Amino acid sequence: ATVVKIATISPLSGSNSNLGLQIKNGAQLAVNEMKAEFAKAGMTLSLVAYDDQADPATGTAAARRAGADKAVLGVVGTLNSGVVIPASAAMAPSHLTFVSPANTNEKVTDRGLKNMNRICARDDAQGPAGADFVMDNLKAKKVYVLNDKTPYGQGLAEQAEKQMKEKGASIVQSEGVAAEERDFTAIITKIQALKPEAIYFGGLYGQVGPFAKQLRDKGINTPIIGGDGFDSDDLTKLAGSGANNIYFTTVAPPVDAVPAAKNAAAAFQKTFGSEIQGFGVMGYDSAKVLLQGILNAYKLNKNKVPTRTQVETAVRSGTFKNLTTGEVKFDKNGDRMTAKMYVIAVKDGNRSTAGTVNVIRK
Amino acid sequence: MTTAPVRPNPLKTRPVGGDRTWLLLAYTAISGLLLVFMRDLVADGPMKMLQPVLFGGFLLSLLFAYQWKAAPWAKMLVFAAAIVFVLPFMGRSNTSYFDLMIQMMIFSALALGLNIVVGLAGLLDLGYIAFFAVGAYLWGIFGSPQFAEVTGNPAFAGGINPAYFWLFIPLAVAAAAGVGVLIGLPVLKLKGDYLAIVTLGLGEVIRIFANNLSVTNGPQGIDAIESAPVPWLNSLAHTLGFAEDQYRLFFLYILVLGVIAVTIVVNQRLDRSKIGRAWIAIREDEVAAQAMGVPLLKTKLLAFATGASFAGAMGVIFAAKQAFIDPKSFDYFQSIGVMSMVILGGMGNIPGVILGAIVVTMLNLMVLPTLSEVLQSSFPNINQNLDPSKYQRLIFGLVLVFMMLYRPEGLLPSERRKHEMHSDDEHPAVDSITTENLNHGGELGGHLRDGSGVETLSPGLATRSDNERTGSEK
Amino acid sequence: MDLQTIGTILLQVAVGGLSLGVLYAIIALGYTMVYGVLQLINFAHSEVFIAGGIVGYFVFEALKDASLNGYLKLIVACLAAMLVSGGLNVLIERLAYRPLRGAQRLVPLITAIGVSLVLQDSLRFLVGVRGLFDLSVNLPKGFTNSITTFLGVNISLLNLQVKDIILIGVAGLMMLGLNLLVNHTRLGRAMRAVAHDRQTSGLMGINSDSIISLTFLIGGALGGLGGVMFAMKYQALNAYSGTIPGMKAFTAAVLGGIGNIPGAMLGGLVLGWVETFLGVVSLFQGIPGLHWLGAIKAEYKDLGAFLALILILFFKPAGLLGKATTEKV
Amino acid sequence: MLELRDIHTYYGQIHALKGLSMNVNQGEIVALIGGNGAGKTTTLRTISGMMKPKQGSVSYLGQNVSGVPSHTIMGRGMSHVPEGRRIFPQLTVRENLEVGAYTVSNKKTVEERIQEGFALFPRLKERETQLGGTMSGGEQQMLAIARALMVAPKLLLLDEPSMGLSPLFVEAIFDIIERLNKERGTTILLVEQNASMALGIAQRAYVLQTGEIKLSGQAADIAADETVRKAYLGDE
Amino acid sequence: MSILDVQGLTKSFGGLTAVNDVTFQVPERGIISVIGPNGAGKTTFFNLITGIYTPNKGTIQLAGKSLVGLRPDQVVDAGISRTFQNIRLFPSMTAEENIMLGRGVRLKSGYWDAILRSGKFRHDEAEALDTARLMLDFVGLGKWRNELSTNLPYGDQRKLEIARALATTPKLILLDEPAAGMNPRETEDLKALIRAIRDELGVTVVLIEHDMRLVMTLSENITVLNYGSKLAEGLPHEVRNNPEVMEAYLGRGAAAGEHGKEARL
Ligand SMILES: Nc1ncnc2c1ncn2[C@@H]1O[C@H](COP(=O)(O)OP(=O)(O)OP(=O)(O)O)[C@@H](O)[C@H]1O
Ligand SMILES: Nc1ncnc2c1ncn2[C@@H]1O[C@H](COP(=O)(O)OP(=O)(O)OP(=O)(O)O)[C@@H](O)[C@H]1O
Ligand SMILES: CC(C)C[C@H](N)C(=O)O
Ligand SMILES: [Mg+2]
Ligand SMILES: [Mg+2]
Repeated sequence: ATVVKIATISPLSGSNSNLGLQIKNGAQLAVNEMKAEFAKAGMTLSLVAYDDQADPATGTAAARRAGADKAVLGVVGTLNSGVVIPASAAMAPSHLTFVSPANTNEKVTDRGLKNMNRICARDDAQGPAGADFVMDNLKAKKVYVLNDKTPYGQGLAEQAEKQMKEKGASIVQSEGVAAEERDFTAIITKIQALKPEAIYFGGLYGQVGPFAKQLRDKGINTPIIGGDGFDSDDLTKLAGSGANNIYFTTVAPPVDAVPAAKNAAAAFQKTFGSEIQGFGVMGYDSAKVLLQGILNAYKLNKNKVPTRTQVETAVRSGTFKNLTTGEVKFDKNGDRMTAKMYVIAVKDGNRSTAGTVNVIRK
Repeated sequence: MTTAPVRPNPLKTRPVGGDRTWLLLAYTAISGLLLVFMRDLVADGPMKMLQPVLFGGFLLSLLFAYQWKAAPWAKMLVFAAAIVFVLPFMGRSNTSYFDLMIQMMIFSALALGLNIVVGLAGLLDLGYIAFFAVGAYLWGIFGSPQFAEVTGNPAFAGGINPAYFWLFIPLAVAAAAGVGVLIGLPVLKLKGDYLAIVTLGLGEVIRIFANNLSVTNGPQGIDAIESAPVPWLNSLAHTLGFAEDQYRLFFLYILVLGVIAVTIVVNQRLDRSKIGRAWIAIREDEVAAQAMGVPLLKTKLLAFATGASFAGAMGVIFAAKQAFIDPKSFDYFQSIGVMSMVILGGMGNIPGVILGAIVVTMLNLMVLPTLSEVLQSSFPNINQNLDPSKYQRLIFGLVLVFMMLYRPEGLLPSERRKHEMHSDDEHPAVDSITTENLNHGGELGGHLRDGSGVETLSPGLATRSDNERTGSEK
Repeated sequence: MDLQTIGTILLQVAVGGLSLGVLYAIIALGYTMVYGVLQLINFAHSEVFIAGGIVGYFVFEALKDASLNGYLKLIVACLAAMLVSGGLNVLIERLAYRPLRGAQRLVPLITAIGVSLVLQDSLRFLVGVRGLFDLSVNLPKGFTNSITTFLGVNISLLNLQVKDIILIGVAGLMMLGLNLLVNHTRLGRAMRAVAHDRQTSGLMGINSDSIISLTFLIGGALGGLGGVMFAMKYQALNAYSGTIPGMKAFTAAVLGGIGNIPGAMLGGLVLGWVETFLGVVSLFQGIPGLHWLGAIKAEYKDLGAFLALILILFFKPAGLLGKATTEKV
Repeated sequence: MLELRDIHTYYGQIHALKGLSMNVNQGEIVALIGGNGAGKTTTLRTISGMMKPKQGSVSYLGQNVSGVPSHTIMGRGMSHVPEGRRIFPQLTVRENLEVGAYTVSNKKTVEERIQEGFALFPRLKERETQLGGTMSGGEQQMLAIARALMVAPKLLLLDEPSMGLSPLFVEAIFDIIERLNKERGTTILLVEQNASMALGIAQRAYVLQTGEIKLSGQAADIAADETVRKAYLGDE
Repeated sequence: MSILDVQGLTKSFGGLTAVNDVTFQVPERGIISVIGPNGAGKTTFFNLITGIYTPNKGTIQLAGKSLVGLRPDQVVDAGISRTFQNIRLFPSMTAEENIMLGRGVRLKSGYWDAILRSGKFRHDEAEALDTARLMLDFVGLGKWRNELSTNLPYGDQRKLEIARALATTPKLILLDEPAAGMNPRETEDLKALIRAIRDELGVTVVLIEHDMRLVMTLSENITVLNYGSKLAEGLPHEVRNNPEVMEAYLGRGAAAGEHGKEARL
């Protein structure tokens, strides 16, 4: 049997490793699931996991390593847009397909690379969706916008801000705070003085949690809205008593909303000893897309192991079903044509779905 | 008066052992052949761990060629064979080797630059990577679509004509040196660790600016950075069977080799000159150096600017290689990384510093990733908290600690520094008496000597709160 | 913008910066002690410090159901953290620094970085990738309460909480105690003697190794205490949480004059204030003539910390309280 | 009281002491003389535990102390004025003295001895709060001697105590050494370039040359020796 | 004609006036000694002349050129070189390199010359090496040429420091207690060396010493400092018999001629 591999590239060490491991383990789960099917087709399927440390240079090097391994037919990854942009560009000439579970920055697909696809929503879908929610559902007119100075947080906040401005909100301040910062004394002082009606935070749960806690501790109950970066159970744990009045947009369905997700969640818990979270679900789906793409290419290649170029084409042109997040089909740039976006609300430490938005690209 | 200056002998490296010409050739040939022919056999599974072994084993032949006593022609042959045949061949068959080799060389050049500042002049610079950033952003901004953003002129959608790359190397050298002088002027009067922490701060300042300004495109970074157009080299690469996406690396490989050669020559020539002596002098005793006619600030600035300029040039090349740069590539941990290369390899010694850069880069980009890939694939379904890839940094840390404990003077110490170390293994006196503590009252007290002119900064636990310098009046 | 608003903001900055600053200061004391005696930037201190937080956290968890007064639990947690961090620091010194006594100064610096990496990942092993959170469930009653009145005056707009007061008090005590120890006791003199010349100290009958160990013990214990304070203040931490405060604290130590105990304290405060102030300064763009302040957004506050450092060292090369002494030739 | 047997001490490769044997009896002043680099300082360092001999034994008060760290030896009534003074530059004069008395736990005794030191060297009293490092060369030498006396040593090792002192003080120092010996019974091992004066107050002497004892005997005999006069006393 | 002319030089540290209104002249090609009790301000006086301290008051002129305000390296350039009371060689440099470093101030070639190995550079380097060898032979340390300076015996280190100072081709050399730590025999050699510096190299010498035998037989003129001020000045025998100097510095023993080298003035 021929060895066929897919790779994951995500941060497995460093402070983002929690999410990176989710992606890796989600993909591993998909590989475990589809091993048999591949074996039937005479292919021994396995996964190689590369650590990008959330660093573009390391990530590019990892992509090159994956590229050098001829058995690797595609990559699930990465977590950070900053990493995937150079890594996918480096791999474009060798047609190594990326299916991204998490990279939301517009540039990821706007460059028109043949090998770059994603199943998550774009910042310019998420940002406006969040903005709409702020203005239509929360009815806030004065908004404070914060971002974590990462490609993700900044890009997302910009999109949200643009939309809110267009809809006539007043942005009392839009600024950044380093992603590693956990002390929000200054920011909170500012919020106290500016008295916004809502706070849009382009950042990750690891930072938002403590922020919410510190904010609520000072008795400020202003709603906080963000994107898929909030999507982790740990958000509520980190925020503790402050886990209230927080909303975020995500493509990953709440585990209990989709039956398929429940099975995956159970398997995940069994295999890796921890709960599946949003990015685990996305990693799982991305891997499935990639693996189904490989199988499609295999068939087109007269039941022989396909080339990378064939996989590239198959992924871009295929329609993929049986996923937790619904059907996936890519447009010409590798963006998902239709997706359902959820707005999740956190109230008193509990998550619930506050609404859904259908994202459709033409 | 035409006698060529003879190098005083304590600085010569002593070749090891008797004549080993044939051993060297044999080793090189065997390790080279093993590397080339085994590479496909060890591509998978646990055997993958042999990849770094083979590659490292081959690279060792370069070290042996340098260290062993052997006929000069044989040494040249080994170097030439490696640089012209084996390494490019490996790069062709596996792009990640190419990437790795270039990265090694970039770090070598950075380490050589820092070596001037830290190893020769003794100035502890923890913000060195800032100069690298200056070079990288300089070319990054001009040589990419970012230039169209900055100028608002869509004609520059692909950046300026990439042929200007050649101009930007000297420009980056000048810019980095200039920034070095600008930064150096106010801070070089600081001593020892005050300098270290201020340079660290300045490094962070530059990174934070890069992360916040719009010319640098903030955290999003700059992508699609061009490299110089070299059609003839591309067609050469084509003839040699390189894949299209390897052309750029092929060109950069050659370019970096050239730059390293220049760096080494400059390093060596400065070291062995009046300026080099002045650097050592201020490193050892600023007061005496100044009293012997060495202008402190100027001499330190020269070291700072020279070191910076290497980093500047390398920055341009790095930007061209990565095609993407962002502020993360220039954080202070990178400075620390380069520093560890210098110290691990052997401060003040050019081959040592290069060795340090190669070892650390190889460890980080090849050995440890391979190890964790192997472990990952052996235990695909392991508990999340035990995931093997997470031990990469842990292992790196352990390697740092053990290497330093095992060879505190560095892997290939300079003879001069070795002497300073005075490890005194044979009979560790209660506290081994080093030159420093003999003359200055202890390594720590020796810190006192960091004072220029006569000012020293209270080194130890600071003394009294009130200013009691002189006694009662007479 | 009216005067009262400006005043309120400034007061809040003063208080917020203070409670941040004392945290930096406690950590900075650990850096300064070790630096003072070995002239070594103990890069591992940020992990020693966060290890204290982790230990404190676990002790708290373990005592969750014990029928002890909440503040007593806190004290037990602090003591345990101080013991563990102090011991850890001594161990690090024994294994990674002591064998390098005769070596160049930069060599232990590299092992320090190595130890820091090792500790980070070992600690993560201990606390898991997700870190620890929500300590608040177990905290003493009233711990996070806001203090609204003081001597009958309403001070609710100061944003002061009980935990801040504890933090400030503990830090003050630590500084006074240490200052006394270093400058006015036999032990302190021995520390300073060892710092300058270990050999000659030996001739005075001082066992420099024990003194150094003791210094690491004290420095580490302070770190551990700082860790618990950190855990209390933020109520969440992971293996990497020490890095940023560690770096800030070291900056603070240098800013105040490294090796100088009141200096570390002052440096921490200055840093806390500068950061907090820069974080809010754009609010003042409303003041006539100051609209340019609008450009100084919160993302520049770290820049401010380093610029303050550079500026201060430019005018006072030995730091705020460090003094440049004259070397006799 | 002190006995060295076949001592070999090295600085890295440099063989500084080559099988040196000597002894110092209770209550004696013994002078150790020799040219530059003869190994005098090394001998004292070996005795006080600053350096560990590779071979041979040092016994002090009947106990073998070779290889014992200096802080332990110093706790047993030995004191060493090192070559080059080795004042703690960042400690004040008083603090230098206090550190000298580190092994003395009684605060009152410490204070008394400080006052004694001040009486011996009034300059130190004048400069009580001056930082050691800013004192002049000679003043530092005084401080180094006073510091060594803080423990009221039984055995005092002096490495060129007169170096850098003015003629007036050289005399004073030799006076002090004699008095310590006579009045307090302090045993003294004295290394001096100023050989004639050293031999003047010593009972016995050793002449050291390139790490070996060349000559030993009564101080007066050594002072009278022809070759010694030529080599070390500067007589033509 | 005096080569060095110091007028009213004053320096205080906090409340202590270490050098107080000192006026001092050195004739060209003279050998002058500065003596005085410990802490009299002799070393401080040297530090003022060489730019390590800046004076509170007073002027310093070398061959008519004012030195006040110059940095130490500029003072060397102007023609004054020195040794230190506590030897300060560069321990990891060889004897030869130590001297070549001292020569640096007279070399014209610069940064780019060094990188490009220009003719000027090679000439300079050869010249520095020649000077180093010449100086080593001059002070009698030829055999130590390639030895690391720290490995030299103490007395030889002092001589190496002198050689290093001479390599700057000074007009005037300041020696701070050159005989400290030397035995009488070695002091004799040193005396000959100092004479040779003046006679053969034509360099003016000012020295601080406590070894009266050396001072009295070598110097042409002696200045005595006490508590920062000039106490006396004159020919050796004048100073020796000055009762104030005896009282403050020499002591009765010296006059009485009891024992020790000081005794045999
Ligand atoms: N730190 C050191 N490193 C290497 N060699 C040393 C060191 N100290 C002394 N030596 C060598 O050891 C030998 C003995 O030196 P030592 O200092 O004991 O001599 P000494 O008799 O005290 O001389 P002096 O009168 O100059 O003080 C000399 O050859 C000297 O060069
Ligand atoms: N930087 C300083 N700060 C305070 N006092 C100082 C400083 N430098 C020197 N002094 C004091 O000034 C006086 C003169 O010192 P100096 O070193 O010039 O004396 P000296 O004549 O060279 O003595 P010696 O013969 O002992 O070397 C001394 O009392 C000394 O303590
Ligand atoms: C962690 C994630 C929220 C990453 C983010 N979506 C990105 O594109 O970088
Ligand atoms: Mg000696
Ligand atoms: Mg003096």
